[in-house]
Amino acid sequence: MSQEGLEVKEPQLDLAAIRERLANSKGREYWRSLDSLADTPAFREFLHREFSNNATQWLDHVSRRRFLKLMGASMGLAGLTACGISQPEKIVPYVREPEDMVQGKPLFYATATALSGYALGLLVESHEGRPTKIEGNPEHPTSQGATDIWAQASVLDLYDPDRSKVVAKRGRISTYANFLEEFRAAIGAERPRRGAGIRVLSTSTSSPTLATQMRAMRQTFPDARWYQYEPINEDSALAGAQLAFGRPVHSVYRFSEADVILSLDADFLLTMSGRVQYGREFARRRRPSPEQQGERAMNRFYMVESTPTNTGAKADHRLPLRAGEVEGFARQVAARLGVNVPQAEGGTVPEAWIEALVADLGAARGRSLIIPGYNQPPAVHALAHAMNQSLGNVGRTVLYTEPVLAEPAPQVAGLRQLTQELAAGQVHVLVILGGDPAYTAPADVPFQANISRAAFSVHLGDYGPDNSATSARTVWHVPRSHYLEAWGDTRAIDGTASIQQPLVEPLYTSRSEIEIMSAFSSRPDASSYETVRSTWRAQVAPNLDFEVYWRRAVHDGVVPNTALPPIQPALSGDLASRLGAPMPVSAGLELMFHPDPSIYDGRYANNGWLQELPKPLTKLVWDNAALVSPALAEELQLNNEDVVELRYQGRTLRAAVWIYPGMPGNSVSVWLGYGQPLLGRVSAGTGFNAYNLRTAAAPWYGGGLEIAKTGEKYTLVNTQDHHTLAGREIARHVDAEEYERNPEAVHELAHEPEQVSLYPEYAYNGHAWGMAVDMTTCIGCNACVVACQSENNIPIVGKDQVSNGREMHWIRIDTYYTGTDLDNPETIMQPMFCQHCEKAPCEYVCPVVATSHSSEGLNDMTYNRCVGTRFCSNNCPYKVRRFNWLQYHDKSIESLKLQKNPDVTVRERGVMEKCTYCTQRISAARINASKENRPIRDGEVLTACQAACPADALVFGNINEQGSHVMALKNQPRNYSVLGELNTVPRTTYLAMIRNPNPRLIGEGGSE
Amino acid sequence: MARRVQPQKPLVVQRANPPVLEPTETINSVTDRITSAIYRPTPLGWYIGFAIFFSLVMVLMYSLTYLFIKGTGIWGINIPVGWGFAIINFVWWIGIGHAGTLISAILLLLYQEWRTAINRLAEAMTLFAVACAGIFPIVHTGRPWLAYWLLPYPNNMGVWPQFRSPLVWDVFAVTTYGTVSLLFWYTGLVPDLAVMRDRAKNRFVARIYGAFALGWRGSARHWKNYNIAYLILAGISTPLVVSVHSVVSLDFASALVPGWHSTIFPPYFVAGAIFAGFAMVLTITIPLRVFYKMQSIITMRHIENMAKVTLVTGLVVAYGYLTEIFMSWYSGETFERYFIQNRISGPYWWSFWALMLCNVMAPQALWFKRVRTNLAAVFLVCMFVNIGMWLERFVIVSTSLHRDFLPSSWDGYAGTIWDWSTYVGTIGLFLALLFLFLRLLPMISIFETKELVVHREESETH
Amino acid sequence: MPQVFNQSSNFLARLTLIGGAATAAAIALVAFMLVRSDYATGANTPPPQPVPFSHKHHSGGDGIDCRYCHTSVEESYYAGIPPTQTCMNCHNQLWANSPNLAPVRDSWQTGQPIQWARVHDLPDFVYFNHSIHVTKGIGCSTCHGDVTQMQLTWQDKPLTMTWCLDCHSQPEKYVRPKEAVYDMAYQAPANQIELGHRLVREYGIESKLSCSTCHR
Amino acid sequence: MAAETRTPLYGLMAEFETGHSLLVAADRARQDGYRIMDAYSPVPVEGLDDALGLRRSWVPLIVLCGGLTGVTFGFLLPYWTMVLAYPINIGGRPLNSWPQWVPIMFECTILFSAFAAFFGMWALNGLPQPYHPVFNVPGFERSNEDRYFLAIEARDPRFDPVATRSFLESMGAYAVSDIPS
Repeated sequence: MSQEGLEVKEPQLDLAAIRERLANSKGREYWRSLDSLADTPAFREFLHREFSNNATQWLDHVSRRRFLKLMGASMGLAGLTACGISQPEKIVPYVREPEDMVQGKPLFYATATALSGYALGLLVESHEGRPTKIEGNPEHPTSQGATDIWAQASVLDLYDPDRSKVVAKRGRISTYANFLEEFRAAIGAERPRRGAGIRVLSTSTSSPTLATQMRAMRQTFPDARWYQYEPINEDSALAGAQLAFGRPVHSVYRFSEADVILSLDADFLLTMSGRVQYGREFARRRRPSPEQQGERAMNRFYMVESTPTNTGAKADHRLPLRAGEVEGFARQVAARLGVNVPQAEGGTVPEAWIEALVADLGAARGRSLIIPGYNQPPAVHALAHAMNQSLGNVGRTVLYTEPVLAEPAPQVAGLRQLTQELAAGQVHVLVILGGDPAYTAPADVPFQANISRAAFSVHLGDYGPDNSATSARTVWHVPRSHYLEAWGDTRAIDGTASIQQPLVEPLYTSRSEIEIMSAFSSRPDASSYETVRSTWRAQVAPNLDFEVYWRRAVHDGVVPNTALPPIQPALSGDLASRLGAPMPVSAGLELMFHPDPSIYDGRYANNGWLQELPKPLTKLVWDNAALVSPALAEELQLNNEDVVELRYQGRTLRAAVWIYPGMPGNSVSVWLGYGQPLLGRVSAGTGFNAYNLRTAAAPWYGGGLEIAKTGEKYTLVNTQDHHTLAGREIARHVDAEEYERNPEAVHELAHEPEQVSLYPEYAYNGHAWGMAVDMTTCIGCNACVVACQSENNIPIVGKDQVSNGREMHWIRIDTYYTGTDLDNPETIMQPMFCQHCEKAPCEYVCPVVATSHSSEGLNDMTYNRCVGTRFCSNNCPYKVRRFNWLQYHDKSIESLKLQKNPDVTVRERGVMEKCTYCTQRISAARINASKENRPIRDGEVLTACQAACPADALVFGNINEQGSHVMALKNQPRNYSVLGELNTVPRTTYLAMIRNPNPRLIGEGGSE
Repeated sequence: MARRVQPQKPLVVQRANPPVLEPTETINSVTDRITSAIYRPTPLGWYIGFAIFFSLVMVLMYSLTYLFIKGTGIWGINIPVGWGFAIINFVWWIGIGHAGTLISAILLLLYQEWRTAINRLAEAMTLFAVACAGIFPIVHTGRPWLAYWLLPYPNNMGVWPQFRSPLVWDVFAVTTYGTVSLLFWYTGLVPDLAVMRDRAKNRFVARIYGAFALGWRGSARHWKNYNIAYLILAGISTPLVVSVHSVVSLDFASALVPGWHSTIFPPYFVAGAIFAGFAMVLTITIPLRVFYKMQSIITMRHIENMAKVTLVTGLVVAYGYLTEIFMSWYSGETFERYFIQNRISGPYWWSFWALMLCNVMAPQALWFKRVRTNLAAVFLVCMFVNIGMWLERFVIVSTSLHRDFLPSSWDGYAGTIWDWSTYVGTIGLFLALLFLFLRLLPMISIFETKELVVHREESETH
Repeated sequence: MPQVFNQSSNFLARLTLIGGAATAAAIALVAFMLVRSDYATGANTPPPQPVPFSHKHHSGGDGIDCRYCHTSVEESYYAGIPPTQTCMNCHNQLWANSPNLAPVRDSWQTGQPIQWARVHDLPDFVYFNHSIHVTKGIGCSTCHGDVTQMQLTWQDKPLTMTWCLDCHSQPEKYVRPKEAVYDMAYQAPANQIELGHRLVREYGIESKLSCSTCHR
Repeated sequence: MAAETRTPLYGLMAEFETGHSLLVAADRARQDGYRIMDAYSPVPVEGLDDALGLRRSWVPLIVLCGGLTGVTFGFLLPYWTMVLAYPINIGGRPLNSWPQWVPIMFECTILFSAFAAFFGMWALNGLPQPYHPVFNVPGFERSNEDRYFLAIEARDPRFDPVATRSFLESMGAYAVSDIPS
C-alpha cells in the first residue's frame, strides 16, 4: 500500500503555475493558497515532501549507520530491569581521592576552543573526570555565556571512536619516541642549510604560544617557512584591508551600537568568526523599540546575499544577489554615500531599494554598519571600509585592531607556493599541524600529490592514515590532542586571550601542535603545560606575581586586559584607482562555495550530532546538496533529489539538487566538507565533495557552470516537509510600526476565544516553571538543539530513520515561509519543543501514568513506567514527543558512554521521551536552595537550550515570580500561546516575530 | 417460557419468503445432518484449507518474534503517525466480532427465529475475531513485555493504571466482551455437547464431549434455569455489544486530533461494526453451507435477511460519513475543515474514495431482491465491505494523524512488509481457529433447530 | 447406554472446578508475596565482600562517625565510598598485617581499587539524593537500619517504590531532629507524629510525590 | 421383578414419544400425588415446569447481586487508586474524574452479571454432574434425540415399584424401565 505509485507522478514542478497563482494572491494568504493548490504531486514535492522519502523498513538492509541503532535480541528484555530482581553491582571507590572533588558532584572548568583561529571561551562540565557538556563562559567577551553548535558538539569529537589512537609510520603502529628521534634527526640535518628545507603548514591560529614557537623555530632555522591554510579563511578581508589601508587590519563589529545594518553577503550570525558575540549584540538591538533599554530603537537590517542563511532570514529587507553582483551593488551604494569609485554599468538592484537603503544609512551616520562577507572579493571589503569611514562608523560600530591571527598571510597563495616548493623538491621536512589540507586544498593545487616529495613528513591529525587524506600520504602520523586534552592558548576576535585548559589526560597517545613544535626547541619533549606557562610568564609585568596571575587567568578563562587596542588606519586616498573597474559579472551560471552550516569545512564530518542536525532553513540532514533557486529549477526542469553533473572549469562533480527558495537565479550553491568516505563510520557515504570543484583563483564563486541532468535520483532527507503555515496563526509576525501603533496586533491576527474550562484550577504554589521564546531574536543557529542533545543523552538515529520521521531531537526549529515572492520568501523560525501544557492532552490518555504533572507544573515523562502505546504523541498538538522505535542508544561503543550525562536516564527502546525543561537541573537547584532554606533564585536554573542561546531567545524561569526575567517577556503584549485556542494552557509561550521594514519599501525587497 | 408463548408468526411469514427451515427436515434429520459434519470422516478440503491457514499462523509467529526482537520500528509508523496497521487491524477485528453477539443476543430478544441457523457460527467467529484483535493492542506497545501494567493489580511500585485513559477502558471492554461472548457461546453449546456425547462412536470421544457437557440431561429443571440464564446473558450482551465499539471509538473521539475528535464516532462505529460483522458472517456462511450441504438449514431466507441488515447498517455508516463532513465544515474551524479537505483531496485521497466505493456504493446493490438472492453477488458485495471497513479504519487512524495542527510536523505513512505479514497472519489465525471449530463442534445449534421443527410440527397439528 | 462416567466423576468434576480456582488464587498470592520478599528486594542478606568490613566494629565499637568515611553525604547525591587512603589512615598502624586486610594493602600498593559489592542498589532510573535527606532530618538508620549492629552490612529495608512513597507521603512518620540524623540508636519518641509535623514545618520539608522527583 | 427389587431402585422411567403426552403424564402424576419426579426432553417443553410444580428460578436474583457488586467495584477501583492511593495531577483533570470511570463501572457490571448468570445456572442445575443414575436407563440417550421421559424417584413417599410402574404404563408410556442407582 506504499503510496509511491500514487505520489511520484511526473515529478516536474509546475512552478510557473505556483508563481502565477501567487501573483494574484495577497500577503500571508499566498502560502495557504499554494497549499490548497498543493495537491498536485509536483507541488507536494516542492513544499510537502512527506512522501518523497518514505523509508519503508524492509528486512533491515544493512544500513551504513547500523551502529547508530544497536540491534539484537539482547535488548528484548532490557525493560525487565524494572522488576527489581537485579544482579549485584560492584562499587569501585578511589584509591587516593582527587582534591577539591566531591564524589557525585560535577565540576566546571574554564577553557577555550578555537575555530579558524578565533577563540570561544567555555566552561566545561566534568563528571568524575569525564567532560560531558560544554557551556559558554560568561566572563569571556565573545561567548558571554553562549555557545555555537561547533563548540557544543566538540565534546562528542573527544569520544569519537574513529579518532586516531596511535602514532603511525607509513601506516604501521609506532611510538612518539621513535617519531621524535627521526624528527630530530631530520631537522638536525637541516641545520647546516639554515633550515631551508623545513616547512610547517598549520591551520589559522591566534595562539600566542604557537606564534612564539614559530618565531623561535625560525631563529634556529632562518630559512624555514611557516604557512597557514584553512579552506575557510580571511584572504579577501586581508586583501581588502591591504586595498583600503595598505596594511593588514582586523575589523571588529559592534552591533550593539548599530541602528541600521547592511550586510554585503556576510553571514555574521552563523558561519562568520565572532558569530556568538555578534548574535548576542544583534539580538539585543533586535527587540522592538518599547523593549529596548534607554531610548534605543529596534535596529533595521538590510541584507544582500547570494545564498539564503539565517542571517538573511532575520533581515528586514533581503535581496538575493548573485555573489558576483554584490560588488557592483556595493559600488552603487558607495557612490551614493560619497565614496568615489568607478561604477559597473547596469545594476540589477531596483533603484528604489538602493535609494531607501542609502537614505536610511545616511540618516544613521555613526550608528550604521556595513559588513562584508568573507566570501566577497577584496574590493567589497575595501568598499565596506570606505563606506563605514564616510558614514563615520569607524570607532563606533566598527573597530579596527592589529590582526588577531598570528602572522596573517594569503593562505591559498601560500598553499600554492608550498606545493610548488614540494614539487621542486625544495622541501625535506614537512610538518603539517592539524587540518586535512590534502582534502581541503583547492582542486587546482596538487598539494596531495606532492606531499610525498618531502623526505620527512608528518601530519598531526585527528584521524589516522586510514581515515585522513593527509595522514595517508605523510610518512608519519601523530594523533592530535583534542582541546580538552592539552594545554594551549588562543585569542578571541577582539584579541582577548584565553588559556586552553585540558580537562582530561589524553585518551590516546596524542600530542598537540604546541608539543610538536617543542621538538624544534632545545627541550623536544616539553609538555604543553610548561610551554604555555613560559609564554605567559614572558608576558607578565615583572612586578606581578605570575602564579596569581596564571591561576586567575586559568580560573576565569580569560587573561586580563589582553584585548587589542583600537587603531585608526588611514584610508588610502587613491582607493578609486586601486579598485579599478569592477570585475565583470560572469555570464551564465555561477557556482558558489560555502562552509556547511553543520559540519563547517568538513572537520566535523564524523560528528553524528552535527550530521543529524537539521541545517537551517533547508532542514537537510546527513548530506549536502546543489542548491538552486526555484526559477533555475523551473528553467532547467530540475527537481529535488535529481542527481546532476556540475561541469565547472573543466572539472565535473555529481551532486543531488535541492530547490532552495531565496536563492538568486542563475546561481548554484554547494556546501563544502562532505564526501569524506574515509573519515569514519558517521561520515561514510554522506554527500559529495565540493572541494573537487573549488579552485585557488575562485575559492568562493565563479562563473561558467554547466548543469547536466543524469536522470538519477539521490535520497536527500530533511526533518521538515512542510514550510507553509497553511493559513494558521501559529508563528505570528507583525511589523514594528504596526506593533507600536497597536500592541494588540499580534492577538488580532487570530480569533482567540475566551478560554473556559470545566476543570478545577490546580494551585502551583512555590515555583511554577515556564518559558518564553522570542521569535524576534531567535536567529535559528541550532545551538539549543545540540546543547539539548548533549545535556539529555539524545541518540542519533541515522539517515534512514530520520527519513521516516523518527529524528529524536527534543527541540526542532520550525521554519515557515511567508510573503509573496517565491524566489525571495520571508522566513520565520520558531523553536518548538514540549510546551508543558497545564491541561496536557498527552497525560490523560496515558494508560499507565507514565506522563503526569509535577507539583511545579512540569509535564513529567517517566521513562521507566512507559510501555510505549504512543497515544500521548498522537494526542500532542505540537508533536514534540519522540519515540525510541528501535534500540537507538548505542551500547556497543565504550568511548561514547563516557560522554553521557549521568543525571539523565539513557532511554531504552520502546519508550517515549521529550523535553523535560531540564528537570535534572531544576532538581539540583531545588535541592541546593532547599538545603539553604531559600527559594530558587531567578536565573539559578538555566535550561541547556537557554544557556547555549546567543540571542537570549529562550528564557526559562518561575512564572509565579512577577519580577523574573521570564515574566518580563511573558508580560509583553506580543506574547501568545501557540494553539492557545485548544486551551491546553502551555507553560511555554511565544513572543511574536517583529519585523522592522523601511516604510519606503513596503511591498518590495521581500517585505510585505 | 416467554420465547415459546409468542404466536408462530414467522411461520406465517414463511409462505411469502423462503422458509427458515426446509419442510423436509425432521427432528432426526437435523441432528444427523449437524452431527455428521463432525462424526463422518474429515473431508480432504478441510485438510487443505487448514494447512494453508496454519502456515499463515506461522507467518504471524515469525513476524511477532521479529517484532519482539527489534521493536516497533520495523513497522512504518513514525511521528506524527504513531498508530498504523496495529490499531487499524485491532478495530477491524473487533468490529467483525460484533455480528456474533448481535445475532445471538439482540435477534434472540427480538424473537428472530432465523438466527438459530447462524448464531452458533457467528458466536464462534466473534471469539476468534476478538482473539485476533486482542493480539494487536499488546504487541503494538513499545515494550510489550510490560503491557500487563495496564491491568490493575497491587504492585510494589504503588502505581496503578490511569483510569482516564481510553486505552484502559479498552482493556476492560475487550476482556469483558471476550469473556461474556465465551460464556454465552459455551452456555449455548452445553445441550449440544450432550447430544455429541450420546452420539459418540466410542467411549473416549463420549467422555471428552461428556466432560464439557457437564452431565447435561435435559431435565425440566435444567431447561428452566438454562432458558432464563441464556436469556439474561442475551439481555446483558446487548448493551455490551453496543458499549464495546463505543469504547473503542473513544480511543479516537476522546483525543483532540482533527478527524478523531468527533461525537458521531460511537454510534457510527457500532453501526460499522455490525455492518462489518454481517458481511463477514455472509462471507463465511455462503461457501460453508454448500461445502457442508446445509442449504436446508441455512436457507436463502438467512442470506437475504443478513443482506438486508448489511444494507441498513451500511446506510447508517454512510450517514456517519456525511455527518463527519458536514460537522467539520459547519464547525468553521481551520483544523477541522482542513482535515476533511485533506482526507478527500489530500495525498490519501485514494483511500477515502476507495472507502466510499466499498462501504457506500457497493452495498446499495442489496436494495434489489435479485441481488440479495444471488449468492455470488452477495458474496462479492460482502468482500467489498470487508475491505471497505479496513479502509475506513485506515482513513480514520492514519490519515487524520499524518497532518494535524502544526504543518512543520506533517509527514506521510506507509505500512512495511512487517505490517502486512502481521495482518495476513491474523487472518490465517482466524480461519485456522474457525476450521478447528467446524471440525470439532456442532456449527449449528442442534437443540434450537430442533425446536423449530417441533414448533412447525405443533403448528401443523393444531 | 449414555452412562459414560462412573459415580466418582461427579466429585472429580467439582474438585477440578474448585481446585482450578483455588490454584489460580494461590499462584497470584505467591507472586504477590514473592515480589515483596527479601529474595526479590535483596534485603537482609549481606553480600560477600572482598574485605569483611564490620560497621558494628567501626561505627558501633570504635564509634567512628558516618561522615568520616561517607564524606560527601551532606553535599552530594552520593554518600561516597571511602578511598583506600581512608582505610590506610588507621590500618597502616592498626592490624597492619592482618590477613583480612590484605586486599586493602594490595590496593594501596598497586593503586588498584578495592571492588566492593554494592549493598544498596537502586535501579539506574532512580535518582536518590543523600544530601537533601540528611539535611532535612531523615536519619541514616531510617533507611539503612542500625548498621552499628551489623557485622557484615546488609540492606535493611526493601527499598521498593512503595517503601519510598510511604515516607514521601507522610514524612512526619519518620523525620527526626537534625542533630539525631547520624544517631544510629535513635528511637522515635512516643509523640513522633506531633513532633514530625513540627519538624516538617521547621525544616521546610517538601517531600515531593511528583514522578520527576526521582525519575528523569 | 423380585430380582430387581433386591437391588436398590433410584426410580422408574417412563418413555414417551411426544412432548404433549409427557406433559399430560406429568400433570396426571402430580394430581396423583407424586412429588419427587423429573422429566427429560430433547427440547424444552412448554408448561412442563408447572406440571411438575417447579418453583421459579433464582437465576435473575443471583445476576442482580452480581451486577450490583460489579458496578460498585467498577467505581471503587478507580476512585481508590486515582484519589486515595496515589493522587497525581493528570493533565489538570480533577482527581475524581468520575464521568471517566463510567465505562469501567459499566463493563464491570456486565462482567460480574455474566459470571453470576453462568455459574448461577450451573449451581442451580447441580452441574457439573457427569454421572447420574438416569443415564443407566437403556435408550435414555434418545432424551437428547427425539424421546420424552418422565422419572418418578424411589424417594417419593407414594412410590411403589409395582403400582407406580402400572400407573406409568397406564399413561400410555412407550416403555417403562427401572432406574438402577
